Amino acid sequence: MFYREAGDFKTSYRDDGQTFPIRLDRWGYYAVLAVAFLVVPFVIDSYWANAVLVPLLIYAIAAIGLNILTGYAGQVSLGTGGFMAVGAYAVYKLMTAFPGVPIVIHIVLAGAITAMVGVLFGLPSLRIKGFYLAVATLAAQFFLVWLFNKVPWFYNYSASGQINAPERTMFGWAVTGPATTAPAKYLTCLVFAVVLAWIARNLTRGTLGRKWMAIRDMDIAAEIIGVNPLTAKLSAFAVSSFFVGIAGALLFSVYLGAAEASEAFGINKSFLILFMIIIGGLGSIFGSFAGAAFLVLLPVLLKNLLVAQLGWPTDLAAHIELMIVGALIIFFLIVEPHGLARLWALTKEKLRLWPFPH
Amino acid sequence: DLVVPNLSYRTGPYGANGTQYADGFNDYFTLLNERDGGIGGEKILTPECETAYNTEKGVECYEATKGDGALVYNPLSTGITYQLIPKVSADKIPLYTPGYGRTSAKNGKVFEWVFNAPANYWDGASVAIKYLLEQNGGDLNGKKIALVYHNSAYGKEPIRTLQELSKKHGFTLSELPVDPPGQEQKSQWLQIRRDKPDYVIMWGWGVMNQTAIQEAANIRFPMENMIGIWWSGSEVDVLPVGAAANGYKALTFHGVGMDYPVYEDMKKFVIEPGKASQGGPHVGSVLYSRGMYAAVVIAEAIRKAQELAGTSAITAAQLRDGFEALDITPERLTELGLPDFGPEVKMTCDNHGGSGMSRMQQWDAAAGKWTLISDFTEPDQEILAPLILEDSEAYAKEAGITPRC
Amino acid sequence: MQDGYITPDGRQIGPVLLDLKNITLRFGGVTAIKDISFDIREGEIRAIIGPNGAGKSSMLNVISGFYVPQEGEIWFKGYKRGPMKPYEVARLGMARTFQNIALFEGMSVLDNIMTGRLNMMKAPIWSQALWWGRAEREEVANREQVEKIIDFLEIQNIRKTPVGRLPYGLKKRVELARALAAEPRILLLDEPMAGMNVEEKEDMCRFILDVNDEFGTTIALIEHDMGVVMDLSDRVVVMDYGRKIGDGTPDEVRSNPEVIDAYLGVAHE
Amino acid sequence: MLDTAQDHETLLEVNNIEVIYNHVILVLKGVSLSVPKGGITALLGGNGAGKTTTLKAISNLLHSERGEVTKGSISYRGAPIQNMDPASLVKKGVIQVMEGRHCFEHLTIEENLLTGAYTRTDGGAAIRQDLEMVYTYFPRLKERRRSQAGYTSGGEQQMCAMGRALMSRPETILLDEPSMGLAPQLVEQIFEIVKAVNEGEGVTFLLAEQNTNIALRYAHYGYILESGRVVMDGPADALRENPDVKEFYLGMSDEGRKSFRDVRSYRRRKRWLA
Amino acid sequence: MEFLYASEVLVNGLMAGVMYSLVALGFVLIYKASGVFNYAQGVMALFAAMTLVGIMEGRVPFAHLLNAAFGLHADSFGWTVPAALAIALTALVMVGLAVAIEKLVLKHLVGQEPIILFMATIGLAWFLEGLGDVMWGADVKVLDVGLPQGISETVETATNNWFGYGFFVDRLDIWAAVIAAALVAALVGFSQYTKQGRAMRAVADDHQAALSVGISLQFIWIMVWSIAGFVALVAGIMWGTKSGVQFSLSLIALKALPVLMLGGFTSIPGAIVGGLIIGMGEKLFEYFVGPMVGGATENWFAYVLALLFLVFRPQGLFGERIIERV
Ligand SMILES: Nc1ncnc2c1ncn2[C@@H]1O[C@H](COP(=O)(O)OP(=O)(O)OP(=O)(O)O)[C@@H](O)[C@H]1O
Ligand SMILES: Nc1ncnc2c1ncn2[C@@H]1O[C@H](COP(=O)(O)OP(=O)(O)OP(=O)(O)O)[C@@H](O)[C@H]1O
Ligand SMILES: [Mg+2]
Ligand SMILES: [Mg+2]
Repeated sequence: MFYREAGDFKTSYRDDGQTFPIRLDRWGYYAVLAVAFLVVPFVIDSYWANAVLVPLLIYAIAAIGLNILTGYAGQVSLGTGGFMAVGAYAVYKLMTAFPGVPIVIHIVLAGAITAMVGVLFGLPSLRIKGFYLAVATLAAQFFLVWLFNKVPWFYNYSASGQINAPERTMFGWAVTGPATTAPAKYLTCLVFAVVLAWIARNLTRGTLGRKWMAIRDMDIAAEIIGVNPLTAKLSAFAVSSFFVGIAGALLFSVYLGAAEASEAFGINKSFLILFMIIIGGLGSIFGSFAGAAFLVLLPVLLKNLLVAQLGWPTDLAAHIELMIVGALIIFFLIVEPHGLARLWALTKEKLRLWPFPH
Repeated sequence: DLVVPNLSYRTGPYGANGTQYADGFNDYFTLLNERDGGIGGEKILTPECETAYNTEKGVECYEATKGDGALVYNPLSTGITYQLIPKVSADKIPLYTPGYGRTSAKNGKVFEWVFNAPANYWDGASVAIKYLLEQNGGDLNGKKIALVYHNSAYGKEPIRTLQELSKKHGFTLSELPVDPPGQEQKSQWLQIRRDKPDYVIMWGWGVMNQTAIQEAANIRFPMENMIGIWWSGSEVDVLPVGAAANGYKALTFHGVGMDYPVYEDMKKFVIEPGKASQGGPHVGSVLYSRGMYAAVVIAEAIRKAQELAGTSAITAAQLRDGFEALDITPERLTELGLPDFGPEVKMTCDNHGGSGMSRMQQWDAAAGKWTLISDFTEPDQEILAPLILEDSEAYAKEAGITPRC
Repeated sequence: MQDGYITPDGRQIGPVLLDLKNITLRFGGVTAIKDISFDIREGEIRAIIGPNGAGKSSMLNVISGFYVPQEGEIWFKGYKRGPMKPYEVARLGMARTFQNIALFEGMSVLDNIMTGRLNMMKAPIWSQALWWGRAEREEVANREQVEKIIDFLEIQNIRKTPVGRLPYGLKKRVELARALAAEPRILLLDEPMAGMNVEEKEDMCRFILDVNDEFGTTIALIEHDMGVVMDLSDRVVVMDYGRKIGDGTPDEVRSNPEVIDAYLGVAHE
Repeated sequence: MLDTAQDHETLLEVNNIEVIYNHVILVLKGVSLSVPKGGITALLGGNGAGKTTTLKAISNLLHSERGEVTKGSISYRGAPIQNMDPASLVKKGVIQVMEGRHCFEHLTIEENLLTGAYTRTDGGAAIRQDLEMVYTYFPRLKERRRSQAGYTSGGEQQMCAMGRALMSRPETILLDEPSMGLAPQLVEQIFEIVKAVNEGEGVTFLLAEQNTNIALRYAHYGYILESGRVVMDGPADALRENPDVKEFYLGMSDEGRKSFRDVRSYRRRKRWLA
Repeated sequence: MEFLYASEVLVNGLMAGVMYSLVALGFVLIYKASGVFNYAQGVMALFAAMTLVGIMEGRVPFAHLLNAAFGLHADSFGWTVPAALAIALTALVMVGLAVAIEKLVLKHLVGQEPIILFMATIGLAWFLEGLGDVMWGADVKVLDVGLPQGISETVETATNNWFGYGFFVDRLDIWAAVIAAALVAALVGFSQYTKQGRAMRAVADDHQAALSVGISLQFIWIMVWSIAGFVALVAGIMWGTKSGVQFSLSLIALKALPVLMLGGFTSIPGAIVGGLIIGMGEKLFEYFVGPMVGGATENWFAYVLALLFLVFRPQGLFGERIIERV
């Protein structure tokens, strides 16, 4: 009843093209942002920051990145973990080589470096498609991790090959290193997530986004109507890797503080992020957040429920948690193959008709 | 109550190993609670949290449990340890990593909150070489030693030490990495078959161990010339290989089997009343014993801390003092019902790693058990000390730590 | 070749725009097109007809650069076209629709039509990322053009519908809209009226004629409805088994015995 | 030919069905049809009227497009078939030729035809024989029998889809736009085949067709759908004479067929239901 | 001598490749029959092997859960089952699993895009992994169905006589090669020359059209997943014998992927040829180049090798041509 677009007329094409054309949506969005920036930082504790919100935001960034590549441009990638590793190692090298430069610049540069690596590994996509490409991106995954493991220069010759994030500050606050407070971590990631989500939204609703979607939906037709597949695909790889690289850089420097390529950026990470975008919704920025939230929160919730509340043995709980998450994934796919974002959109569509059934 | 969280892993690729360790850890504290009413009158709680050997889950577990007044962490994962080192330093909670984790944490001047007695990886590497020296009348000149290692931070730990030792003793070292999980090791073992090294040292974990032992048996590499680090020397590693694994050797820094008086109490107070972790299927196994050993050291540190602080309800910071003043003598071990179970452990403000002693055990396939075949041996500190100093100082510089003590 | 040409019904038609010379196209053992030559003049409506499997669609694919013929030359606007990628051909001013609708199913009608204008939008990536400056201006300007086409084709009410949900006939219309959005010199239509009833065909004919009249767009048309072909086209090429069996005005073609034999079955009207 | 006046057993009965896609898009708003045994029934109507949806509702193929029948009932030979899976429906003798061909791309033309005979149990020889029959209907297919269907032309695929349905020796065929993309003489031929099969073997047809002209020439009875409702029905001959049908579906004005070039002003579609 | 060593590596690479192929075969079958890229194939192998061990050793399924829930101490029935019977029983369990998967998962996803189905199989993989552990416990299990292991002395003496250097070939690998050859022959016959095989390929192309000609997706899927379950059991037996039955067994799927990609997702012989090429390639690369770059190259090299092939043949060596038309 309250959810209406009637009476919400647009008088210019500019208004019509905005991100949230319906007023109610727009308000909701502003409210969420206000809470995220003005309320959460004051109430957050280190459990919520480290176990929930910071990983959620970082994974959301990675998911947006992968969503650009897979959801918008249709190139299935299983190399996300490897690209995150590039971001992490790039930021580590930059941080230790140029300690004076603000960390934010390092993080953005790490994204740029990852973008270049992404383009390199995107080249086969010009020939190889679909699942063949997905499997081919695994080559990037395994090769990159191997590289960071094998070449001591990347980990500054430390004995075990681990990298550790030294302390760096912004406006007098530590944002990396052990002294970082929960609000500082959270805000750093939040700013990146919001800005990047906004950029992703702009890119995907404009020319570049249409090129990507055209390639995704029917690459041959796209080429015949004038889309250059080379630039479209490679730009998708570049932008996507940029996002993923930043996520990797944040994951290492702000969230974990220490990392090792094969452990933190293994194949499981690639799958996890692919899960996020599919559960959340392919081709949807909102879905990237929803998917990340789902897969970060669900295990934590289940664990708390099964172990803390029901008092089950941890191993049994862990096995059953696997079963439940697996079953839920299947369940969600059956209910709505296009993810949480579509589920949300359909709910809204129904609300709009409400109280009429159709 | 005192809280000692058990960050365990009972699932995932290393679940089979993690389970046994976690059981030993739990059971010893259960024993103390049941028999003695805890330590100094305080019951010990060991809330368990599943990490699946995954660093992010490890962090989640750490955050979830640290609020409950956690006294010390023991995550049984080198990766998680690296993750937690900066965190425990900021939160001022001790981290106890016997036989794993960051080797240079031995330097207490830099790593105030991390303890890794009785032995670390480099100690292990050195003791293994020492053992081989002994076998060869003190001379390894011209011998060929191959290192088969888990291609990860953990597996790479001994390389530097072994390289230094090879310079000192004149053996040649060849390094053969195995990508985890490591079910396919044909290339590595064909290389060994071709190069015919005199000895193979193995730094594996999980399925890699048994595959390596199986492959060694397949190419008829003499088992007694193959030495595993302590993480490559448990029943799960040799049992699947069967009789062919007979004679395989591995390091250990604690005793094995149930021939210790403590098990009488264990049976009486824990196992028979049905209080054993998971019903006690692994009691007495190598990894179980190691979990128990970690619990013994922590319990002793708690006792020491209570003594120093004059209160039974100690804090994490007081426990650090307890660790730094810890001295587990052979007599004390006997008192605990564990005669000769481990080496003497003595930690100080600058030495968080103890003596570094470990010993050799050998698998007897027919009897289905490990037998100890050497005494506790000291590592070659001459080589190790500078390495540890170098690595820890580099870390201090990177992290901006001013050494203490 | 003369410049300018007058059709029998008195319409003035321009010089040769597209000239196909001795095209041969083979797929493994199948020869889809055998040594065919014909031209398309500026501003005319040129129909290509022939039985199923004659090679008509393949011909369009050759023109739009998707298939590369083994032999033959293609001249466009007086220049011989070298080997080109399809998207380069599109940029020369060719747009087309497809026999098996090739819309971007995941996008809305509006976005689909906007893809037709991609080559006119050249804002740099940073401008797009920030949605500021050139990108925004271009977006609005092109949107206005697209809205004109939407009005023209009377599809205002489905503007925001995902094309996957549209019925067949409307999809064809959206495809036409997308092709028109590119403002092509030459428009290639592959069975634009298949699956439509008479009334809808009339609408489509209207659109095609109007495009041709108003913008002077040259049109190449494949269609099986003889009524439409005979009424609309200025000249007709007839293909059969990859060969050209007729070329001329509708009336000439209609009375060509070989064409009647191979295709029409009966003399048409 | 079946005489429409004669009273015939109703084979397929669609009773006031409603179809919703994706739980929100209401497409059919109460469609009822009855298809007599041995007849050819035509389903006419413009783009988006709901012809395809009706046929898919009958053959139970809506499910995979996230559509469902929410009201009404469908019965075949008096027994409800709404919840039957499509495969059992084919075993019962109802087969559909889908809109847009849907050949199996990677199978050759011949393999495509053979999958049509999947449910048959009357032995290889009979199947061979029918294969030859299809090849005589569509000689073009015989030429291309070893090609992968994905690489054949649009019309060839349409023939393949038709042939595939014939191979199953059904009792009832639901044909969705059989003439689409076919050359004129083939269109005639397809309808001749329909007629021959109908008369020779008593196969019942329900066909959705845009080409109203030819459909009404061959059908016995017709339904006209618009926006998800049946707006008119009647014997084919009667429909052909109806002035509205003449104007909107047959493109005839009083002076007979007029040229497409002469339709100078867009005509607004007249709706039976406002 | 150097040449002989290299040949030994090559022979062993081929053998290792056969082991990968066994896993890849399961993928191919399901892909061929439903266009589904079944990520759960590795976990199915693990699950099958666990079940086999569980049955052979007479373990009580769900013992841990039951014990935790009802305070029981049930672990074992106290009997052992002979290998052949246990294998038959496990095959039955895999058929049951196929039925359950069809009923609970696939049926509801008819006509969805491949990536959605792929995702569902990952969900399935997680579920099965959890289920396997809850049912049979997460400990390392020893699997011994009587397959021989260790160096084949026949080959060693023979090669020693011929070349003066005894080759190492594992007897288990020889068995794997024999079994793989038999499987492939049977499966190729089935998919190319039978009606069900043709129906299976039709389903892979177009679910809706297959339904419309009366092919029962349900039947085809249950059939194919059962066969794939059986193939998984075979792979599980071989790999389980080689390195014990435990979690990591499911990760062999990652070794099968490059094989699949190289051979073509839709080709049964491709799975074998792909396996041979990958096995040989990665072992030779590790042997010649590995020592120069620090080793452990096999994982990525397998993928890079497959990638190189794909650049020239985007559908893999034997895969069906990817139809690109407008
Ligand atoms: N990519 C290809 N590979 C192999 N054969 C092809 C290919 N494209 C077309 N053909 C064959 O070439 C011939 C001509 O096909 P085309 O699609 O051009 O026919 P058409 O004239 O458009 O027919 P229709 O009216 O049925 O659409 C057909 O026999 C077809 O099978
Ligand atoms: N999968 C779908 N999801 C949502 N809406 C759909 C879907 N399929 C069809 N529709 C809608 O249902 C209505 C009827 O479509 P249908 O395909 O049945 O029409 P039709 O009469 O067959 O038209 P045509 O002659 O163009 O084939 C259309 O308005 C269409 O938008
Ligand atoms: Mg065509
Ligand atoms: Mg239709």
